Formats: sequence, structure tokens, C-alpha cells
Amino acid sequence: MKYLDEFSDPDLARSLLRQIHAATTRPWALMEVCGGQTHSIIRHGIDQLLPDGVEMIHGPGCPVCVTPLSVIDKALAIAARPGVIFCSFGDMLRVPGSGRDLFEVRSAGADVRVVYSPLDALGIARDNPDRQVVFFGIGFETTAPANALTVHQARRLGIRNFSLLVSHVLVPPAISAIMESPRCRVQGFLAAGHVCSVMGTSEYPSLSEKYGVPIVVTGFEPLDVLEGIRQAITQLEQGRHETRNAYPRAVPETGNPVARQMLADVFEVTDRAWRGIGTIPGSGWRLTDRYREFDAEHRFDVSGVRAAESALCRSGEVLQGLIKPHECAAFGRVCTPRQPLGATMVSSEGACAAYYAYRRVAG
Amino acid sequence: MKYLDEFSDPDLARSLLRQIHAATTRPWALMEVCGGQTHSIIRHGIDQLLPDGVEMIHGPGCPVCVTPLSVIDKALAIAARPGVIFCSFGDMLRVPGSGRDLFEVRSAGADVRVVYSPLDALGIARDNPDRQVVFFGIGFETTAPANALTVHQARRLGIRNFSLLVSHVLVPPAISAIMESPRCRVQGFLAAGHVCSVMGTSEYPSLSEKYGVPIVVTGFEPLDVLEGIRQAITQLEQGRHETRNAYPRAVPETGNPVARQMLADVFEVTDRAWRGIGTIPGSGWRLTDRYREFDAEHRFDVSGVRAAESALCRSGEVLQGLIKPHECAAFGRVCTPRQPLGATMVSSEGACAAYYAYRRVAG
Amino acid sequence: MIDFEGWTCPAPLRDTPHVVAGHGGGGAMSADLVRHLIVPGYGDAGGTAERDCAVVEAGGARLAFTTDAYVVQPMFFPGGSIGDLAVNGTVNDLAMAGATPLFLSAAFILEEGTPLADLGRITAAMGAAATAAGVRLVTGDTKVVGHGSGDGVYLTTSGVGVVADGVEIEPRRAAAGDAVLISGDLGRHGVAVLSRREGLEFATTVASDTAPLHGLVAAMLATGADLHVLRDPTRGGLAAALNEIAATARVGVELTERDLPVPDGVADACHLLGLDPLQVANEGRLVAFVRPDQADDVLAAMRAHPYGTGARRIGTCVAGHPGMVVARTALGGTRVISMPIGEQLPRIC
Amino acid sequence: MIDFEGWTCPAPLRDTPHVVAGHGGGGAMSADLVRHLIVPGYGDAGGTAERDCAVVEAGGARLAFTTDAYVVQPMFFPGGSIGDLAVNGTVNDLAMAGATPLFLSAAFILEEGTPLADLGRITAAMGAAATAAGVRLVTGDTKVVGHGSGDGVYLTTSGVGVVADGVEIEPRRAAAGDAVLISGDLGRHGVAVLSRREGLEFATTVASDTAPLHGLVAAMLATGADLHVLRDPTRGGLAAALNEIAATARVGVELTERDLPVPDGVADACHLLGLDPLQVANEGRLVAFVRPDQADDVLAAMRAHPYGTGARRIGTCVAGHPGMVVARTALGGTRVISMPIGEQLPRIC
Amino acid sequence: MCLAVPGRVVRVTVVDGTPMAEVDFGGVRKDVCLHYVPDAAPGEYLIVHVGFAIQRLDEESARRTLDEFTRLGLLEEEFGEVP
Amino acid sequence: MCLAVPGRVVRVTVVDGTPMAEVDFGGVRKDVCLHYVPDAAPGEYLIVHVGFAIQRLDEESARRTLDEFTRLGLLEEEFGEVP
Ligand code: SF4
Ligand code: SF4
Ligand SMILES: [Mg+2]
Ligand SMILES: [Mg+2]
Ligand SMILES: [Mg+2]
Ligand SMILES: [Mg+2]
Ligand SMILES: [Mg+2]
Ligand SMILES: [Mg+2]
Ligand SMILES: [Mg+2]
Ligand SMILES: [Mg+2]
Ligand SMILES: [Mg+2]
Ligand SMILES: [Mg+2]
Repeated sequence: MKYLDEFSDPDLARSLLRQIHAATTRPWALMEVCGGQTHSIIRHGIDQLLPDGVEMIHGPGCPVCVTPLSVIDKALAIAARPGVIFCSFGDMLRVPGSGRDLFEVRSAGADVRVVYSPLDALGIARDNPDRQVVFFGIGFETTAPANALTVHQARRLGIRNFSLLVSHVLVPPAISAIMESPRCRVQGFLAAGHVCSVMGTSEYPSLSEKYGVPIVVTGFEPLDVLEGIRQAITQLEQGRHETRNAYPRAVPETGNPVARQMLADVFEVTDRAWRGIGTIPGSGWRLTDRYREFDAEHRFDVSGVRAAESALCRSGEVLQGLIKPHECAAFGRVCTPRQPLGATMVSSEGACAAYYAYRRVAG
Repeated sequence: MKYLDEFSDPDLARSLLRQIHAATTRPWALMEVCGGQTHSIIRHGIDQLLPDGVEMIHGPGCPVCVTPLSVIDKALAIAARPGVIFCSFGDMLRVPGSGRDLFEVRSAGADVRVVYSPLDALGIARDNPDRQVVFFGIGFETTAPANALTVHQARRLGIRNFSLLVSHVLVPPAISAIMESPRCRVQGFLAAGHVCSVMGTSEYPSLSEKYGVPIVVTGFEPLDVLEGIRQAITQLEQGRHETRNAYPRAVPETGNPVARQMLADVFEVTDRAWRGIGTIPGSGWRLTDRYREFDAEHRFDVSGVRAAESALCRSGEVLQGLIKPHECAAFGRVCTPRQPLGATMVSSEGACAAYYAYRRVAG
Repeated sequence: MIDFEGWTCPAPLRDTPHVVAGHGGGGAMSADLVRHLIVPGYGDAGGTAERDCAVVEAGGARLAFTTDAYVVQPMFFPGGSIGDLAVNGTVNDLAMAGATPLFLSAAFILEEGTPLADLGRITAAMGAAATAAGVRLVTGDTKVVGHGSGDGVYLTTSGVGVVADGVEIEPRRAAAGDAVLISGDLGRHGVAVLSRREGLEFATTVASDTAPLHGLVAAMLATGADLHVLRDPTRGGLAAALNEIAATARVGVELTERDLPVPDGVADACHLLGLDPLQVANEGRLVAFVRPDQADDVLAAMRAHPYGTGARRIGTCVAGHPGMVVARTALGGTRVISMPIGEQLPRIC
Repeated sequence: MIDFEGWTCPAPLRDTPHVVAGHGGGGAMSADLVRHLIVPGYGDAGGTAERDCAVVEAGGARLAFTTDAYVVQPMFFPGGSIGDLAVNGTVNDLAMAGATPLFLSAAFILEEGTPLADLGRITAAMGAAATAAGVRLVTGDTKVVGHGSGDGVYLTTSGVGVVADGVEIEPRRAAAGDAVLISGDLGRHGVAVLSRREGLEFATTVASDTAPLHGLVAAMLATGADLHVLRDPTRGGLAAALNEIAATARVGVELTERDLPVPDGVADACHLLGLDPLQVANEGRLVAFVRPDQADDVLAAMRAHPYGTGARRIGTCVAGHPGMVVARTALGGTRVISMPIGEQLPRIC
Repeated sequence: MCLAVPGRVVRVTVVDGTPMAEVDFGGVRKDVCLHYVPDAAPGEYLIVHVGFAIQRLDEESARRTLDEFTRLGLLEEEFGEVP
Repeated sequence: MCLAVPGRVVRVTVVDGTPMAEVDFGGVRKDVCLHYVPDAAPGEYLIVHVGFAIQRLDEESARRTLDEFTRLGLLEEEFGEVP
């Protein structure tokens, strides 16, 4: 695909790698915030090609992984109700709640459907006027415009049997929370390019400043990731800590003003729990009062749902790079990709899952 | 089974047959009104063992066969509605309406269920409060008490998602209609024992009197049928025309007073169309006003349903013994048990179906 | 009896644009579907695909090969489960060709939400039945379908067996004069399953007759008799089995009703529901067409086998009324035992 | 790389008391279900029942025997239908044992309400595929299930073929040093089906690769090479096929990512939906493990066959990291190609 | 019309205010509504149609009918067989 | 997070008052909501996430970035390879 293949060119990648090696004089710990970048790093083996001592810490930027247990449990409770069609992005179906996952709820008879887009869920609502259609509106700032427009359309078109179970999370507060952690080892960030395609880059310079870390906005192809690493290490080696945009083809400084305006109309900032990490103040979006009637938590009383996170799971520490997955006593024993206890074992790019896959590689 | 096996004894049957032969001096045409007796006659080959010239004309006493096309079409229309559970006795499922049958409606997604008893349908209504449960309440006087009590219970227990699609028919008006037919060949009747178990025998003497025909109330086992034939022929040979009860073990003269009282409360007399015959005045029951809200025709507006009976079908004449099935041009060509046009081809004991089965027997 | 000049066979499948339940009843609608839609679709690659069990030659061996899909509801019933049914049914289809069954395959279609414990009970029943029948389950497949796109466990077994030289057991070999034998009483399986069917539940002591019959067939062959036809009267019961044989061989069959072994519990359940016991399924019975001079030997061999203790002669194959099965009633009349159309329905009339 | 002392295999099937979709995905959950529930249920009658295709001896012949259930939705997709899929799939399972496929059976489970015209199209596709593959559809069965207890047509085909003496093609024969070959490009079937899947519809020119592969196998055998393993990478794709072989033979596999032939249309669709093309199903491809000194001959023979024109070497079987498949990335790193767990899900992340 | 069969009352109960009975039909047992034969007692035979007892079976009358058939048969033997 | 891919606009339409586009992703085509990039024209490249265009792809910028990578590679060659 054009603009993907070019930014995967192995020769240019090797050239960038050589420059990273040339620039690196000591160990550095960088975090790619975004799960998509984690995926790219593992998929292409980039971490294995970095200079010894340059460590990539996988951040909490997988929307599937960080959706709090309590919200998953609410999703399971709503999906199990008779008459409900519960729609979700595919990768949410295998995420375990306290007891089971959406696959199991579906296997017990619930009508759970995988859709490509929230607009597909709205179409299902229109086609099934006698059913309640709920879309599981998770995601970071990238996905929020899609969910926002969908609920906006539902209101505009009067599709009242549609609602959104919202669990949006925001990147900048997460970066703050990571940096505020007493044992934080992160020295520089790769910021998530597609989040910035929507939001722009203006939120990051103050974070670079406050915490003294370079933040490089970058993309997802190997060259993008490598260039992000190169720029971050170059800054670190030079003692700088600035916000830089290494993904200008997709990220204008102002992001997408139309989308930001819609977001401001549909969503408002709220505290949000992150799975395995805990509550981060002001780190999420919920529907504004104007859209309250389309809020699935409001429409279906799920206030009684209580989540019990596994006492064994140390994914919060893993996410912050404080421990390695195999230092968790549950790892590979009671916690596996098939029976995950924590967020980081759920998704294939989660740190624990990645370690699990590599566990047998002759080192 | 006790009281079935004893009344099927072959030795006693042959003895009764010999007495029939002994008593018969000329041809007689008898009608067994009841489809159950038709079934028994064919099942045991009784018609083949009667004296030459004694002809059994199969009457319109199969509730499945005579249910009018318009009611079947209403049943199909109601069953096809979303949210409806349509319950029926098994043998109604294959009866064709103008276009299709309940099997085909079910194959298109309707929830059509076979039940043993109308009470089972009421149980389904109780178990599915969010669905409309409709029972196809067909039958003669024998079945009417069951349907009556079921709708009575629904009212008493407040099960408001239950309704009855009623098409009850009555034997005495049918006997009158047959005898009033200008070309009528029937000289004596076997009356339906189980109808009389409910209604008693008091309606028949006036018919015997008015039309000058013997009427013998009898049962369904070979000895019962043979005894009915024997008594009818004996009367005919002697020039008598009386109503006699040859089934006293199941038929008290007053029938079942408790049942008759319930019937009077739940049902009222109405004109009723008989499939292939036409409308017979006062030959049916419908729900009284007290039970109107449990009337499926009332609950589901099916007034627009119009039935188109096949122009080819001559089942009315067949039923009255005026023509033989193979004299119908459609017989065996466009009308077969698998693709029946008329009532008498629908049920395995219908006259046309019976002829179809025998068509290949070396005469 | 009746003049039937101008008789025409009704156009098959006419006016039925969709699959309906009756297409699976093992009667005339099932047969039409296979004959007029499935086999024509196969074209030159089919040809013999109508057969319940094919006898083919491969690598110099004479093989029997068969398949059957099992969708029985409920999956567990008095006397058995879908698991032993699927093993015994396929073993029996091989046995009806005179084959020694050797290897079975099993393909599962599982509905989401099916308790794994149920699947475990089924596979254990399959293992036990296979061990009892002396066959091995050598290959398989498993698929999962969504909730509401299945019903618990559907199970398709296929089987391979070896047919000895000289054994030619086929429906078309039914010949006028043949004795018609049955290996035991009728209707137990169908009544057992019906008694647990949702909406019809009744209490009964009748249990399914499910059993592997290849040992019985071996005992019959060991008499040296030239068995013409063997058939397991499953879906559609004895009525369907005999009508199929009569139609295939263009012979008539005459039964003596008094000799048809219908156990009391089956007769009673059929009375109650208005069913014909001759149309009720059996899963551990066979019907045999045997030369009349060999019938007594074969009957004796059957009766000496555990699965043939109730064997008896029930009728005769005749040249008259080809394609038609007729029973002489206890009263001395005759009635036509016709091919069931679709599936059996409880009657009120 | 990581210390994994104290590692324990997770208890199979733990905490999953019901069948879920993943049990049918052809990945680890499917394998667990077979290994830890179905086969143990069979007891002594099973044993080799894990096999996709069994090689057995019957009547002096060496036979291959296999079965597969097809529940694909939609039933018609670019490049084929459930009908040709069911014929080719079973032909291929036989071919992967080095057998010459001869006879097929077909058992239908039809949902009430399925248009007979659809069934007709399916049987015609089966006939055409069987004719093309030179096999005969010799026996079958048809069942009907209620509306909402099925989904159109489910079709189980079983197949019997003959294996020549000396041919020993089995997963456990994979040996360190073997060249790993693929017969053509990857992922066409899965993408074609996904493109018509309700809720995911997209326009694409990618069509299913469904094809019978026994002719290709015959051409490979005709080189005289000692083929160690053949496998059709169907459900779970190349990832599942190689992981299964690696696990069975206790060998490692090393792929060179650059050599994996993923056509543009497949790569693009996978990018869009976040799928891994190595986990996407193929229905007309085989992967072969061949002695390194014979690899060139075999590759040449493959390329000369119409279904092998895109054949190429994609990797090597190694003694290191037994049970594990690793790919060298274009950048020079490595990544683990792990066994898919359940079925593939479109990702947003 | 109206398939109705004789069965023997095994046990009587009341469900939702309605008298019910377990009825034995030669081994097969079904629950039957007794609303129309409310005083039926265990051991008695009932005529049952679609789950309802519609009438009591008069055993004495049944015996008399059968006796009558037998008597007619004996009489007939005296007068010789008919064709 | 946030799998988003570049695609080329083939055709634009309006559905229910919302601008939509058929977008080509190297052969694969999907309908995409243009609400957030309403002035996108056929031939332009968009960044698409879960059925929505979230941003225009700046082709000029992409070319410049690639040129820069190439230039850095050439520079590096001048200075010799790193380990
Ligand atoms: S291995 Fe499992 S339990 Fe341990 S930290 Fe990772 S996700 Fe949590
Ligand atoms: S053969 Fe068919 S069309 Fe003719 S009278 Fe009988 S039912 Fe009607
Ligand atoms: Mg078979
Ligand atoms: Mg058979
Ligand atoms: Mg069979
Ligand atoms: Mg398989
Ligand atoms: Mg179900
Ligand atoms: Mg297979
Ligand atoms: Mg295979
Ligand atoms: Mg296969
Ligand atoms: Mg069969
Ligand atoms: Mg369906």
C-alpha cells in the first residue's frame, strides 16, 4: 500500500539503525506510548536491533488493554440482557472481565457482533428498531471522533435505540502519570502519531518541559519508529528535552480542528481508571449532558456491577517498566494469552504477551 | 393398552363381520362422520371385508381437513409476525393455505411449535412474557373443552400474552347439511363417539327422525366400528331409523355436563365455513364476548387476509360421496399428498389421500 | 381396484422453493431431494451417490464407504446418546452392505455455548461404542458455529469397511419369493427420543435399541446363505425401508400385520400420539430379504445372536404391485404401508 | 533471552466450561479441545484420532481416510463456494498424506428455509470440483434442522484414497535441515471470504485459491524425492500449520520474511483490518518439508504444475527452539510466529 | 376425529387450582387435566384427549359390550357361518 | 494504538447529509466518512481509522521525509558504517 511500503524500506531502515548506533553512547530507556508502535517494534524485530542498553518500554497505549475491568464487566452485563445487540471492535471480544469475556457471553446466547466502524453499529440500530443496540466506545483520541460523530448522528437522525458504552482515554495525562511515578525509568517518549493527527502537538511541549523528557511524535512504519527513536536519543545525548514532530505527513500542528470541535461538543473530561494502573485524574472522556440519553451506562442501570481485579496481577508495574513480566509470579502459570489475568497479557502487543511469545526463543 | 386391545380382537371382529354379511340383503351407503373412524376402517381394511354393495362414505369429520382455507391463511399470517410463538397440534402443520403451510412459514423463520395439548401452549406463554403466544384452536366438540379451559385459565391467571385462533366445528349441523344436499346418497351414519362423550346423544334422535336415517354412536376400535355398521345395517334392513349408542362405555346419554357448561360460557354458535364444502349455518363455535380479548383474530388484525380456494378441487363432492376422488381431474396430477389442493388430500385418512395410497394396488 | 389410467408422477420438488423439515424425515421428500436435486447437481461425478453405503474398489480391496450426519434432539435419551448413535449408525450402514467395519471418522459441528461436559460425555460414548463394535476412530474434524446457528452438537461419522468377495447385498437384489425377516421388535429408538422431545415429554420405560449389527450380519453370512438385501430401518422406520427396497427392485412386499413385533410400550406411545409404529425409527434392527429356502437357517442364526433374539419372518417379497408394500391386517383385510412423506407429526385425529 | 525456569504448561481448557468461537479457529484452542477432550473420550478406540488424515490398512490396501466439516459463511464467495471448498479440502487432506484421492462422501445439514436453488448451486459446484479432481461422490446423507438451529448449508465431506508403498508423509518426519517450501502465495481464501462477511464487507479483487492439490503432490512425488511433510495451511493459516508441525516433530522452523509471498490485495486487506496474513486461511496451497538436497528438484516440479507456479522456498527446519516458528524480518530482526489462539479478529490497535 | 385413549389414573394432584392426574397408558405416563372429571380416583379409567380427561370409562359397560359380542358370536355359530 | 491506514479517495458522495467517500487502499475499497475532512477530493490521500478519515495525508511532506532519510543515509556513507 502506498505510503506504507515506502516507510518500510529495509535499506533506509538499516541506515537509520546505523545512525542510532552512531548516536548512542550510553543506555537509554524510551517508552513508545502507543500499542500500535509496540506492535510494529515487535513485528519487525526493531528492539533486537537497537544498541545494547537502549531499552524500549512498552507503554499503556493499547485502548483494548487499558479499558478498566469495571467497564468490561458493565459491557458483559449489558450484552447479556435480552433484546440487546452489543457491537464492538473485534479485539475487545477476548478481553476478560472479572469472570468471562464477550465471547463467552455470546456463547451463552447474547447477540454480540463485531463491526468495523461505529457507524456500522448505528446502521444495525436503524435496521433493528425493536432492539437496543449498544456500541462499545473505547479508544484514545484517535477513535473518539468516530464515536462522537456516531452518537451525534444518532441524535440528529432520531435513532433512539442506539447507545454508547464510553471508555475513552487520553494520552497526555497518562504521560504525566507515568512521569509522576516514583520509580519511573522513562527518559524519553515516542508519542502516538494518530492521536496527534486529531489533537495536534500543542499538549506536549509543556510535558517535555515539566518532566525534562524529549517527546517525539511519530508514526507506525519501521522508518517512522526508527526516526522517532533516533530523534529521541539524539536529544538525550545532547541533553535536550523538546517535543518534535517526526510524522509531519499525518500530523499538522493543530491536528484536526473539525474533529476537535465535535469532541468538545460530545465529550467532557473525567477521571478514568486504567486497567492495571489505577485511576488517573482527568485522563478520560465521557458523554456531555446533551448526550446523556445515549449513554449506555445511563440507559441500562449497571451501577451494581463491581469489578474485582486479580490480586496477583502486576501489570501496572509492567506497564511502567518497573518489573519485567517474568518477574510476576502469575506469568505463564495462571496467566497466559489464553487465560490472561491482566491487560498486558490480553493483547498480542501487550508486554506480558510479547514476553510469553518469546519465552522459548533460544536467547 | 387395556380397552383398546380387547376391542380389536380379530376373532370377535370376524364374528361381527359374519353377522353383517348375514344381515345384509341389498346395497347400503353409510357414512362414518369421523376421520378417526375413517382411519380405523382403512387401517384395518374393514371396507374391503364388508358385503359387496355396502359402501362406507368418508365424512367431513377430520378437524384438520375441514378447517377453512381462510382460517389457515390467517394462521399463516399470524405465525409469520415477529414476536409471535404459534403453537399447534402436529397435524395442522402440513395443511396448505392458499400459498404455503405452517412448515414453510416456520422454514422462513417463524416460531411455530408443535404441542401435545393447548395447556402446553399456555405454559409457553407464561414462560415467554415478552412474546405473543397463539394457539391454533381447531377441532370438533371433543377438543373444544380443552381449548375452552385453556382460555379460561389464561383469563383466570392473567396470562395476557396468550390468545386462541378459534375454528371449532360441530357435528350435528354437518349431518343436516349432508342430508340436505340434493344428491345425497347417505342412508345411515356412524356418529363420532368422542364428540358424544362430551355432548351426549340428545342432539341425534331428531336428526334420525327428520332425515329418516339410522345414527349409531360408536367408537374407534375395529369391534366398535363393526358393531356400529352392524346396528346401522340391521336398522336399514328392518326399515328403522333411530339413534342408538353402541359406545356406552365412553358415552353417557348426557355427555359431560361440566364440560358442556364450560363450553356454554366460553363459546357461542356461529356460522362456519368448512373447507371444500362451504358455509354451514350454525355449524361452529367462536369465543363469547367475555373472551374476546383472547381471540387471536381480534388481537392481530387479519381482516385483510383473503383466501382463494383452488378452482380445480372437488373435495366437497368427494366428501359428500357424490364423486370418487379419481373422477377429479386434479387427482394424482396436480393434487397429491405432498402437494394437496383440497382437504381430502391433506390428511392420510382423507378420501382422496386414501385413494392415492391405493392407486397402485392390483384391484 | 381403481382405474388409474392417465396417472402421472407429480413433478418432484415442485412448489417448494425452500428446505422444509420434511426434507429431513427420511421419507418421500428426502428421497426426492437426493434424487432430483443433489445427485443431478453432482453430474458425472455422482451417479451412485444415492446409496446409503457405497461398495467400491480401491488399491485392490473391496471397500464399503458410508457417511451419516446426526442432529438428534435431545442429544441424550433413554438408552443412548448422539455419540453411540453416530458410531452404531455408521457401523450399521457398513454392515448392511455385508462389510466388516474397520475405521470411522468423526466431524463435529459445535454450537457456541455447548457445555464441554456434554461434549465429553458424547466422545466417551463414541469411544465405548467403537470399542464395543471393534472399530477405530482414526480421524476427525471440529468446527464451531455461533449460538443460534446450531443446536449443541452435530456429529457426522463416516466409515470404511471391507466386503468379502462373493458378498453382494443390495436393494436391487430383492426378488419375488424372498422371505422378509426382521431382527427384533420395532420403534424403540424413535419412542425413546420422542419421550424426551421438548413439548411432548412423557414417561416410558422404552429405551433406544441402538446397537452395532455387523456381528449379527456376520452370523447370517456364516450360514452360507445368499443374503439379497439388508437394511437398517432408521429414519422413516420399517415403512420407509421397505418402500425404498420395493421401489429400487421393482418388487412388491406383503407383510402379515400380526407378525410385526411392536412392543407394548411402543404401541402405547404411538396410540397416545397418533403415530404409526412402522414409521418410527429403529437404530439396532435390520430387515433382510433372503431366499425362501435359506430363511430358516438365517433366522436360526439370527436368533442365536444377542442382537437377533427377537428375529422373525414378517412377510414375503412378491412380483405383484411392484414398488408397493401391503400388509394383511389382523381382520384379513389389506392396507397399504405407504412411504412416509416428511417427518412424523403427532395427530389429534 | 528470558529466563523461563519454573515454566509450566497452562492447564488445558481450564476455566472454559462451554464451547466458544475460538475452539473452531484452528489454533491452540482447537488443538487443545481435540487433544484434551475429544481424543481422551475415545479411549482405546481413538489413539490416532488427532490426525487430519489417517493412513490405515484395509483388505490389503494402504488407504488414506479423512473428514472435514464445512460451515463457511457466506456460502458463496469470490472464487468459490462451500461446495467446491468441501470437495477440494477433503481431496487435499488426502493429498497431504501422499494419497491418490478416489471416493468422497457428502453429508448435508440443511437449515429449514434454505433456498433449494442455493443447494442446487452447491451440489453443482461439488460435482464440477469432483470431476476436476477426478474423484467420485459415492455416498451421502441429508438432515434438516430447524430455522435458527443451522445456517444455510453445513457440509461434511469424507474421503478415501490410496497411498503408494514407500510414501511416508507425516508431520513427525520434519527434520532439521529440511527445506520448507510453499506452493504459492498466501491468504487469498481467507481474505475473499472476509470481504463478503456480514459487517466487514469490502471490495477486493482477491478470490479464493481453492484448488485440488493431489496432482501437484503427484508431480512432487514423481521426482523421486522423499517428501517428509506436506500440509495444507487452511484454518489458522501458515502460522498454525507450521506450529503444528514444529510441535509434532519437536523441531524449530526458521522463515525468511522477505520470501513469504503475500500478494498485495491480501496485504492491503490485512493492513486495513489489522490481521496477520500468516494466520489467514488458504485452500489451494501446500507447505512441504523436503530434504535440502532434493529441494531444487521438488521446487522445479512444483513450478511446472499449474497449482505450483508460485512455489518457493520460505525457510528451513532447524534443531534449535523445538516447537517454535521464528521469522527473520526484513530489517534483520526476528519475530516469533506464534500459534493463533482462537479465531482471527479485526483489530483497531 | 379426536384421537382419545383410555388411561388409568395413577395419582391425583392440584396445580394452580386445577385438578390434575398422572395417567398411565399401558406404561406410558402423561399428566392430564381433570377439570372435567374432577372426582376421578386412582385406579379409575378415563378417556383422554389432548391432555384432558373428557369422560370416565365405564368398565362395567365395557365388559357388558364385550360379553354381548361373544354371545352374538356363539349364537351365530349355532346358525352356521356366512360367506 | 489506533490502526489507521492511508487510502486514496476514489469518489465522494453525501449520505444522510454526511459526506462520504469510496476510498481505495491498494485495491481494497471501503466506504469512509468524510465529516472530518469534508473537502477531500478524488485522488487525495487520507488517513483512515475505523471508517473515518481523521486527517489528510500530506504527500509533499511524505516525500520530503523520505528524501531526508535518503540524504541521511548518503551522509552516513560518507562518514563510514557504524557497528
Ligand atoms: S503476567 Fe499476567 S498477571 Fe503477571 S503482570 Fe502480566 S498480565 Fe498481570
Ligand atoms: S384429488 Fe385433490 S383436488 Fe381433487 S377433490 Fe381430492 S383434494 Fe380436491
Ligand atoms: Mg450412510
Ligand atoms: Mg441405513
Ligand atoms: Mg444410516
Ligand atoms: Mg480438519
Ligand atoms: Mg439452540
Ligand atoms: Mg480432515
Ligand atoms: Mg489439512
Ligand atoms: Mg482439511
Ligand atoms: Mg443416511
Ligand atoms: Mg441463520
